[in-house]
Amino acid sequence: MKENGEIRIGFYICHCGVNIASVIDVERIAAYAATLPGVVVSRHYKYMCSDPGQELLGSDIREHKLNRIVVAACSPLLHEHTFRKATENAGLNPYFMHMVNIREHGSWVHEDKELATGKAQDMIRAAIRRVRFHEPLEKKRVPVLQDVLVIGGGIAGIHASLTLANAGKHVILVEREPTIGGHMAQFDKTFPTLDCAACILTPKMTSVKDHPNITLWSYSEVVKIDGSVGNYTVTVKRKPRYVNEELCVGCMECIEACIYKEGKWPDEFNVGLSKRKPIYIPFPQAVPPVPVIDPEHCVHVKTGKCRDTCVAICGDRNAIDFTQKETLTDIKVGAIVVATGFDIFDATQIPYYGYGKYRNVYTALEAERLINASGPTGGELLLPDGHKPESIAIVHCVGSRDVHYNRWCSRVCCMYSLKLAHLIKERTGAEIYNFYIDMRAPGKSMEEFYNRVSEEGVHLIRGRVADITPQALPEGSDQGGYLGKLVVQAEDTLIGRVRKIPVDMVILAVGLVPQKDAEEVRRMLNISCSTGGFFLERHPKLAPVNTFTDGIFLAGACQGPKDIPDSVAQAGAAAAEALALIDAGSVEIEPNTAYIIEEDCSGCKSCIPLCPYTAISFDEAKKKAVINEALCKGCGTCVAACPSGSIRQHLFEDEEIFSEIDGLLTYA
Amino acid sequence: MEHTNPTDAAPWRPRIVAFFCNWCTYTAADLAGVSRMKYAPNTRIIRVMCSGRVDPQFILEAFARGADGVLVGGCHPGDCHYVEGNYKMLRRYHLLQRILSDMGIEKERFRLEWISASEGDKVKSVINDMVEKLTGLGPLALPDQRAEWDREMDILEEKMSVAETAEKEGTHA
Amino acid sequence: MPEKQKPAEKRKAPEKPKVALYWCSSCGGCEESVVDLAENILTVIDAVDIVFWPVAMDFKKADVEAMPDGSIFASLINGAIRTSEQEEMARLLRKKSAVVIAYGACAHLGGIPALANQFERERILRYIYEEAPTVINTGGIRPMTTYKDNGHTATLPVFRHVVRTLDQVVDVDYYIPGCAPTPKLLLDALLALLRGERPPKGTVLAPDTALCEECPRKDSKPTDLHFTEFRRPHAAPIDPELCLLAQGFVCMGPATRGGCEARCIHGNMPCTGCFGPTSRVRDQGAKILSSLASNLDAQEDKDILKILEGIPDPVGTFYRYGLAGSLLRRALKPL
Amino acid sequence: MLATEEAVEQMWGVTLDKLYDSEEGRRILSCIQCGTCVGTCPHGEYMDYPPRRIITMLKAGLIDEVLASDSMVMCVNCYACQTKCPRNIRLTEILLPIVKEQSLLQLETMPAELQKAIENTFRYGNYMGESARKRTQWTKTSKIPVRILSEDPRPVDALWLVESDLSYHPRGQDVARATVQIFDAIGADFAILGNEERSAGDCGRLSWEPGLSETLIDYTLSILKKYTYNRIIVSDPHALDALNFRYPMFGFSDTVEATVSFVHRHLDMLRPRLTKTLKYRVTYHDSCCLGRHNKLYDEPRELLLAIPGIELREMVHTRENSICCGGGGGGMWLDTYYKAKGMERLSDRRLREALATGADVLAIACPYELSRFEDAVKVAGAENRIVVRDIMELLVESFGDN
Repeated sequence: MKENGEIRIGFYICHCGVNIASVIDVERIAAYAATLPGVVVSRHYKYMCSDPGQELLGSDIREHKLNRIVVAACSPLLHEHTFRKATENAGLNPYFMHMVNIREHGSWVHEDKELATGKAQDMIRAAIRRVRFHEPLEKKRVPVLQDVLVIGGGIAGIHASLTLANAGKHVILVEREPTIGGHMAQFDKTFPTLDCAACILTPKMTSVKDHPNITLWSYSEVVKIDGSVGNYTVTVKRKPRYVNEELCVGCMECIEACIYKEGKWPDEFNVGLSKRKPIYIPFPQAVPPVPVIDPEHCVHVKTGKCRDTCVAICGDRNAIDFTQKETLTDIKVGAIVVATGFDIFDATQIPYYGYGKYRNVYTALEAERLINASGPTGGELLLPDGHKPESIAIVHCVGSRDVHYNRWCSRVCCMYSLKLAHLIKERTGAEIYNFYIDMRAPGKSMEEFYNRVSEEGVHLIRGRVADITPQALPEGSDQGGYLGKLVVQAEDTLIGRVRKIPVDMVILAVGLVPQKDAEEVRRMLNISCSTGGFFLERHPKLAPVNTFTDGIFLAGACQGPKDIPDSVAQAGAAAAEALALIDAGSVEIEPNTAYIIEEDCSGCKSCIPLCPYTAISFDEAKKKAVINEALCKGCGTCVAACPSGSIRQHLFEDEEIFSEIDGLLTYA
Repeated sequence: MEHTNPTDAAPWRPRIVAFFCNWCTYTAADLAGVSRMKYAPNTRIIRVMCSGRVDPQFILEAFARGADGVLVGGCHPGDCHYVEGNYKMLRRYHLLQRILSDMGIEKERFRLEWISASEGDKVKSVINDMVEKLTGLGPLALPDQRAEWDREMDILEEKMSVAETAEKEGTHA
Repeated sequence: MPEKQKPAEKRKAPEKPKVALYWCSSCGGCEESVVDLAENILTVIDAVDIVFWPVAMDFKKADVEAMPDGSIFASLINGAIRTSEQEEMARLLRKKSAVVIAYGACAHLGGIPALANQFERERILRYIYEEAPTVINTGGIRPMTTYKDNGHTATLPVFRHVVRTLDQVVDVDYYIPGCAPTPKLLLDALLALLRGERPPKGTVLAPDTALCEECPRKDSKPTDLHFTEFRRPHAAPIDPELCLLAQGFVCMGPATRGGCEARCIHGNMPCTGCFGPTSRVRDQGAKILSSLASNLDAQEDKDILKILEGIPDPVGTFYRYGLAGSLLRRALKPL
Repeated sequence: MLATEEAVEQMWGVTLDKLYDSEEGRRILSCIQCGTCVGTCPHGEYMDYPPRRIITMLKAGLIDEVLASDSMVMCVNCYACQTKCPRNIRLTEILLPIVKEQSLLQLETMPAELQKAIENTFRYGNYMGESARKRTQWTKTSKIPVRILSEDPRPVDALWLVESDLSYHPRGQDVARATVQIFDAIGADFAILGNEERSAGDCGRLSWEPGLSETLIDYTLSILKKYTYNRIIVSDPHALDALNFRYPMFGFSDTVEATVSFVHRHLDMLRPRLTKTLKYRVTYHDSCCLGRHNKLYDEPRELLLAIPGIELREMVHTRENSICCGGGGGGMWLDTYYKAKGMERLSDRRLREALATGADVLAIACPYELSRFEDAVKVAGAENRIVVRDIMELLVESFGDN
């Protein structure tokens, strides 16, 4: 490939305030760039991305007839589009602009000014050489399908679905559990306002069910995702519920009628604190309000030999349907909102807190169920032996802020611990001891709530719990049954004493962790995870609900620990981003596709098996390989592997990269 | 421009050309920047969409042009934005390493690393580690080597041009 | 070098254009290919005067030196440059010729002799004079580089440390590739030049598509070929119809310029790459490596390495004719 | 948490002013003052300057005040604080030993028993002050002959460092003889250093006497150099600690194995001999060095469970949450000092936990614990309820042919 025409390059280096200029000598580089072949204009400017900065670029293009632009500034992932736009506005093809990243890869990571300037100079020389080979390119547009998939029916997924549906978009909401509602449905009241979680959540759940624009697929899982922005094909596995959602009227008589008179298996919704039957509904307000049959334990499903009392009572409604099978259904959507939520830290990992060993040690989620009026005890906080606890320790930071478990602060535990302290004190009058490391109460009304709880006489002890042991040494080996008082031991760091406080009950404020299958989901979606395993946003500040995969957005705690207001806010943002995408009707795709010059190709077929998108095929008539640019995603693998150098890639031409390499390494 | 002069008194520092994939490693390098992690300034990054785009020619060209090391960064296995471009690079890596070793280029000079978008710290540690290892190995400096090799032709060239001059002078005289 | 072409054009009319042929470090096959023109050689002789061809005609260096600069229409130099004598002759012919053509794989890319660039000079000499199984040289005697006798000094040409392509020593105008080039390529090239055609300098005078284009087995290559093993031609039977890559033999065809009439393939042997890469490729070995490796059928390191065991000598395989002209050119720490 | 190689390198010779030079030392700056170290420290409540405060005082430039106190004399090097620290600050490996060493230098009067123990170790190579020549006396009453390398220096597979307690202490000698029987049963090719051996200079006990520790390490290394062996087997977990974490700083890189893990590795060879049913309810005490610092939790338990009839019962504090017997870090010779401070002996506290399990045998795998718990049993008047036995003794007791 040859350079085309007379090359007139404009070079711009950005100070980025002091972000770049404090480390890299921008003036020296601008002077240096001016000496390089083809450079007509070379400038340094305070903020290239500002309006005057962009205008400077534009007026230079017009005035000096520039036909190539190099901007040395921040990461192209941040501002490439800005400068392409500015280039285009001045009448030049935007792909004649190339960016050099001297901030994220330069001034921010190097301390030695001389070396950082030297590095920047090398990178700029490379860009100035590269840009000579640039060619005008046209952006591709592909139409965007109008339906949206929302994965996960917790509060974030519900809110995102409703927002999109209200905007007139068809939403398919896929929820793994038999009901939507997520963790929020399990909570009693919510901090700091103390609204009853069910009271505010249930109407939204009902709206999902009734919304004409929402298709709710509960008890279903996304198993495969193909395609790309605007055009995703999603395979959803629908598990058999054995109760026909269309025919069921939600009378629940089948549950009553089950041959098991009492619940026998741990109830998932009550985190195992109560028992359920093989046919059950997770909780009374579940959506859809349709029972589900657990195939592991239903006698009919297991053996086929049951009196089928449920079928009998259902009568001619015929809603019980044992013929249901697992199905795989493909749907096509333009955008995907991921709202898969979180899991709670497994407290058995910390042996010295005695969870799973002493029966009076609970997780906060269990405590939520125990004080919930719809919970296993009807809202009465009772110990397993039926006694009311008189003293309770709430241990903060369980599994959080600890290099042995999770490094992060789980963000919600301080506040939910205070909420539990308040609710339990209010209902039982027990003495409450909250052991905390730092009280984290940022955000609207949070500090006020903390004040309120302190004033209510909750003992707030600043010290991380170091040990929890039975007050009376249990006789024998059977500590699993231990039910007596527990001594919670911690240093009260504010008074500098070790305190050993006997309590009837311990509540562990377990932290938030990624869902167990977050890794698989991440791979399926082709998105990234942060170090802790939560899904990674495109930019922590400027693109908090976007992912690096266009068309996939994040909502709620799958992106990181979050409280309800933040989850809802983020869900709204994700919905808006999805809406902006699909309402535009089409998306621009980077024109970085691969292409073949027909006469160069020998038809060796080496490239054909390399393409994961089957964009390359063999033209049997011409005996040459052909690339379907609509299918090509621009990875360039075939380009690198073409043995005769006959496949090229827009924006990443061999000559462009070779000239970059040569530019980087040239001794001046 | 004095800074790039090889005869400059400044101590030799290894030069690394890095090819980072847009989705994982380039982003991780951005993250290292946003997190203000400090690392050795010896690497010059070239952005490609996928490690699968890294043509072995690029690596050889970088060495031939004077790189002391070449680093290729891609997504972890199973994480490739383009399904398995990184595997294709991995396969080339193994074959190319054999060629490089046969040609006397130490394996430490060519490195393939999987660095995900969230591993800013890994960008830092890999680059620092590579700089340390290359500093230990010393310069590769292929262009200098070439010049050194070609010096063996100088004597003859000189001799011939002397003869030519003499001949010309002879004719003119 | 436009100024050097001028004299050649001047003397177009009365005399026939002069042509020189010279043989540097090569096997002689290139010279043979000239002879292989057979009756076509008469066409050539009709059109040109061969003024220098040491293998066939008794001209001396001094005769060439006596010619005016640029007076030779075209010099066809074959062989790589390994010794000072070859270097000297190349320079001389360059000076005297309007057009210099690197003729054959060795002059073009280094050829087989350039595989010596993997080894130290001393090691080569030691092997040749002392260690080769056919040599008995208990005294370890080596040829003297200079010898004085009767007031005269005889000097052996210097054996260089590096094998070079012709264009690494002198400016080259065109290349005729192949080990050896086909008589057809030679004839076509000469006739075109004689017609006054001047392709851009540096052009390789052969088709610019890879060999697969003209391969008789092209249709038998599947579109989903993944390599699970590599086989070596001497160690396995070769199907005479099926694409050699499809049989697991390393065939350089996809990475090698066509124009050879697929001679090796017709002989039921895989292409070894003598025509060099297409104009779009800088390093033929890197490219075939990239293509083959990308299509390996393995994900794990150990499985990948296992398959690659089938290519025990990748440098010798991928750079059989092109090491001197490759990006690395020579081993850094030669053996 | 096992120390990493770098951590090991960084531990040696660090002084307070160089603390932040290393990554492990600098980690102290990440302390969030959560108090877990104090809360879990078995003596935390008695210290004026427990670990958390030491860190704040250090950061505030008030460390002299800490060094002038006797808080660190109470540290029993049990690794509990380090194990639970949410910031993984290497308290027991790095910070506390420095403070301890300095504090001891400033003590007005050195506790007499401790003084004597250090002196004895220096002069005789064992804290009891026994003659070096008596070191191998126990072998005379061993059923199985024991090869002594100084007499028979042929190469050997396993060089067994017996250490002082097993060599001199009468109950320790029982364990030594039992250990020999076990080694014999698994067909081990082993030998001991004999009278040449001296205390390995274990890091826990002697960290506040680095000079003495270093002398002993130098000496031991010079002796080890004379012989050819494949591995070193150690019965004393403190010595194991020294070999694993201190000796490498002196260029030592031999394979080291605790007796329990060595025997555990050959359990299949031992099993046929364990034919006699022992109807014991056994509770096992995890020693600090073997457990928390070298992560050997399952091996001793599996050895016990290999004995027919044994029922294993766990105490409330177990495995990484075990409580120190009080003997580490010099605590062995500070009982009087601690008593004067009104502190309960940790072995007494631990014994109560053992008794609560209803066990009739308290199994141990650290020689200090023999004497500490046997004393505690006497103090508690529990001689009829529980006995203290080393795992090796229990294994031998189960030999059907005995």
